Amino acid sequence: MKSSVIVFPGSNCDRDIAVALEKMQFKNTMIWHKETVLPKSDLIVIPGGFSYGDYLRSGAIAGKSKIIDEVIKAANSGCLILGICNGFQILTETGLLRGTLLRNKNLKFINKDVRIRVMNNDTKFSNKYKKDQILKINIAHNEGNFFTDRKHLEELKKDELIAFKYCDEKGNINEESNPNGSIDNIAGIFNSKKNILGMMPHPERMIDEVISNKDGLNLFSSLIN
Amino acid sequence: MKFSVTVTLKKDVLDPQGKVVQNTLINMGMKNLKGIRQGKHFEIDVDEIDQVSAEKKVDEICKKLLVNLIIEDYKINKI
Amino acid sequence: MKFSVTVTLKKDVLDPQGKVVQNTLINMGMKNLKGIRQGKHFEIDVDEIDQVSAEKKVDEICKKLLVNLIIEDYKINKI
Amino acid sequence: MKITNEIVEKHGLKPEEFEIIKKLLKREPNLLELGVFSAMWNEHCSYKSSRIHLKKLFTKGKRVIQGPGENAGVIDIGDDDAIIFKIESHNHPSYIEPYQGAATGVGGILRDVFTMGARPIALLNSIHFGDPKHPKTKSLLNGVVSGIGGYGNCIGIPTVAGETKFNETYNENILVNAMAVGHAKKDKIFYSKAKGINKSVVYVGSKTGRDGIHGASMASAEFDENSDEKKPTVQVGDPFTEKLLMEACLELMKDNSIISIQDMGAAGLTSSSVEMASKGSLGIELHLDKVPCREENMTPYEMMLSESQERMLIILEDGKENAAKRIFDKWDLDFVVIGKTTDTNNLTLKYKNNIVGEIPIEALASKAPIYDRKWIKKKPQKNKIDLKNLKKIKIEDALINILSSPNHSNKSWITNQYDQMVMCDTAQKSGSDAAIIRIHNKDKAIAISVDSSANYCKSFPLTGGKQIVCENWRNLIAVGAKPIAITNCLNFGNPENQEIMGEFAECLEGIKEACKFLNYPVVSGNVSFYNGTNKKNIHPTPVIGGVGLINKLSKPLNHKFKKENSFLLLIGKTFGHLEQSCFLKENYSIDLGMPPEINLLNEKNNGESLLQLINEDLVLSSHDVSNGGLITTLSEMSLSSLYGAKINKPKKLTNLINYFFGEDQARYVIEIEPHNFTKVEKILKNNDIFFENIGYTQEEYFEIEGELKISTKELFKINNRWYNNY
Ligand SMILES: Nc1ncnc2c1ncn2[C@@H]1O[C@H](COP(=O)(O)OP(=O)(O)O)[C@@H](O)[C@H]1O
Ligand SMILES: [Mg+2]
Repeated sequence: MKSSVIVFPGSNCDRDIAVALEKMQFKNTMIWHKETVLPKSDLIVIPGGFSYGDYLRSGAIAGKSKIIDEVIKAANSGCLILGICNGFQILTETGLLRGTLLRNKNLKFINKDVRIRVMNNDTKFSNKYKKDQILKINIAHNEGNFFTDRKHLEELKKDELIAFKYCDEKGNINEESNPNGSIDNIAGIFNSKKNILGMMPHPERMIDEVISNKDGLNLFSSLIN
Repeated sequence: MKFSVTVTLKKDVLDPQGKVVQNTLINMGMKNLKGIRQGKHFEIDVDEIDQVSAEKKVDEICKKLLVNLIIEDYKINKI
Repeated sequence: MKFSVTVTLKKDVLDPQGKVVQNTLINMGMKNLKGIRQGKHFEIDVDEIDQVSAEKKVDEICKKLLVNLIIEDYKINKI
Repeated sequence: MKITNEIVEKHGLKPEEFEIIKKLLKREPNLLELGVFSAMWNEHCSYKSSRIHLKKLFTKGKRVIQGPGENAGVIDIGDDDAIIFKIESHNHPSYIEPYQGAATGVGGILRDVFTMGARPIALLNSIHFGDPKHPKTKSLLNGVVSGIGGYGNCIGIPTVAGETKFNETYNENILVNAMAVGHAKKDKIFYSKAKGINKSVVYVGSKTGRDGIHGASMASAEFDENSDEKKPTVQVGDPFTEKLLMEACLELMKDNSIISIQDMGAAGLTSSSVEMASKGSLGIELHLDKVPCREENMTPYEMMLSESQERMLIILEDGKENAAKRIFDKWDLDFVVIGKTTDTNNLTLKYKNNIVGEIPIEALASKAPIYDRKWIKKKPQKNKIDLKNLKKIKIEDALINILSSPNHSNKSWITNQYDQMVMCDTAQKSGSDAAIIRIHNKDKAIAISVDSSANYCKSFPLTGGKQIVCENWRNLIAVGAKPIAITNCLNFGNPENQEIMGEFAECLEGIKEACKFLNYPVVSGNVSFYNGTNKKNIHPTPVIGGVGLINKLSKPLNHKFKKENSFLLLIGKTFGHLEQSCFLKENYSIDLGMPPEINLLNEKNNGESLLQLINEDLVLSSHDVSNGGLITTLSEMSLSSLYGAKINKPKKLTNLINYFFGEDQARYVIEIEPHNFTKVEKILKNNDIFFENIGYTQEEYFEIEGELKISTKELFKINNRWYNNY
């Protein structure tokens, strides 16, 4: 499987995601944002970080870059796209995913390990997880407060497009386990064709027991399947 | 020619910043505060002589980059 | 009574956001753009009937919380 | 323009110093030249009050590749790996504008590290605030923490450890010290010394604005009521540009284009160009028309003194300009050849084809004034505290008061605002004795910690100086690392005051003795004087940042209890020293007496023996005993894990308060498997180490035989209460 990681000025989880992909035997290429062609890939990852300093709106400026036109083309032809953290924000800015990510409800940057529940394991991104499995994953963001309109929310629920929800250690989805104010505790969503996943938590940070745990590994092994 | 642009969140979009600012002010003892919402403000200087075409340019800038039309409204004023 | 407050960076203070936005617009092919600076905008609704005292209240809010007087200037307008 | 006395004074120069300037130049300087002198001769850049004392520090060692004198210190951690690190203060700017002050402090120290060829891998900070009840404290704390986070998070370097303290001595003068640690290949380290004549001097990074003009002299003056007027000099940090600058520099460093490279920190273009020339015994000529400027009509004076952030100066090998420029173009950064090296030994400033300033480099550097300021020795304090004269307090209440005090509260309110995980090599985050950062793609790791003890240093600087080095050393040992070297940031009051100068001299003496005995050299550092307001000086607050090595990281060691029914051992002797303790401070607001004595021999033996136990895999968890004494240490091990402990009363009956709250040094608590006890005992006995078997771990409850019993969950809540309510 071939993967491409798009690197914007200010991306800073690009190396981390590359390490994770290579660990799972992806043939990975880093793509600088000024490039105008994408190598043929099975998976395109938009990594976390602060593209363009998060200035204006997080993800907004990266969303206007040339390479994004190529990403949109690839997405439309069915290529798998994964946006993590700032990558998720970029995907919403480009319109590949609907909804938006507002400031965290406490207006502070939040970095900690949270629990998320796998809501749908019948996708290319999550088939190695069990449904309702609880993962402990690190979040690190200023703007992770997912918001969307009623209609879209209904659609997300009806079509099982919610990938992960924030929960507590026992899997309960409630206000206390919602770190940033996201509507319905949503931590990650799919597009309607389920070839695009945007998520705020960082699975690439959870692939090594010495550093954290291995709860993120199955996302990548689902993809290589 | 200089313009100001204010960008505000649409009415039905949650405004976490405004909310926190409002709570803080109330905690600080500010009474009679009914509401506060936060937005962005830009000052744009374009090199044009014709106001109409200048304003068109600013509008384009807003649509193309400054504003996320899904969640935000904007207003342009000449200054 | 509603007021708008615009908060802008003082003249010689670096505006990293404005700088990046400006470069982006230029790269996107926007010509004739001479400059762009970013600030904040607030809409404040206070429960007062007297405009003078309402404005005083808003000014207090600005000084106490909304504005960093060391690097920012602000302007209040009735709307 | 005639230089009047008033102008000289405004530049922070004394009349005598102005006379020396005239002698060195053999004429009157013009305003630009005066500005350049003031930037180079102020305390911050010239170290005029501290230099003779700094010279005495212990700075050599087998692993030291570069000691003090460069942008940062460099140590050898085996194979082809080097670690580059330094700590720096940004106190005054952070008091004026906490967010930007703290942010640019982080930005500045990062440049010091990547300028030497290192990729930064960790950030730390030591921040000191006034009384939590002081009206300014809360917003200063908020601003500083979000500024540190804002910069580090954006640039993508994990902020992994630090310390946060409150004391009214910092009410009008907070301390913000930032430390950066980077990793480089041993044969790819870059220095600031210029070499060769007629080489291109290149300016890269952000444009120059009017920010921070006179920042360095501001950092070298006391605050007074008029400090507000100095406000417009505040610099705004741009972490995004710094990220680009860092990547561009690291990319350029891959080949052999760079002769010398230097960040523009305090005193900007002036100090960077003078430093490069001075180290290389060369001259340097700058064409100021070419300096990329952000504002219109900037004068040569403003360009030379601006402290705009995110800029660097590079001297390139011949013919490398174009290739280098392509790299900076890629990252959308300015790249301009603004001058060249010369054989004149002068700093020559040209503007619009005229020479607008010309000063011999040595007048700015080696001939800058050095002062042997008068200082007086601190007299030992005789106060002994007699517990009988104090209102009786239950052990449980005293413990709760400590654990819920601002200084001892759980700091996750702060650390959750820092990205601690980015780069995916953080094996131990903050909250433990030291952070552990794995070297990317390798088995080895470094441990890092910053420490200070201002109350000990205040009461007896010589002991305080020793103590901070020892405490820092202990923190690294406690996570299983071999301490290698330190950096230090010396935050003091007004050096023109003999008592303050005495605090400085004696703290430094203490630091030196401890470093020497522990073979723990200083490789970099920073001095910040004039911390105080209107003659009220802060407590002497030297901060030590230490780096240790873990050769093979299998499982990071920390202070959390791991299971029930393990044995708990206390290594080191307990005498029950209560003067200057947390117990007296938090329960009775008493801060009298001497700090606990330091016995360097015990310190070394206890630490090295513990390291031996850890290396033989005999330790489940470990924690050093510091502020708050044994009981605080034990309760921290408990509340951070799911396990409690049952602690025996001491066999040799001493007063329980002295036993549990005394702050005697060189002690650690370790958790071991019962079946390993004989092995552990043998090693400790062989090494002549005093230790006590003090109890065992158990489920849920933290308990002292017949004295107290609290659930670990309750302790956790108590420990988290303060920040959540602040
Ligand atoms: N307390 C100290 N201990 C050891 N070295 C110090 C100390 N203070 C300053 N130095 C050294 O003096 C040199 C100049 O420091 P500084 O002016 O802070 O550097 P920079 O200009 O890179 O910020 C550096 O090499 C620094 O490591
Ligand atoms: Mg430096």
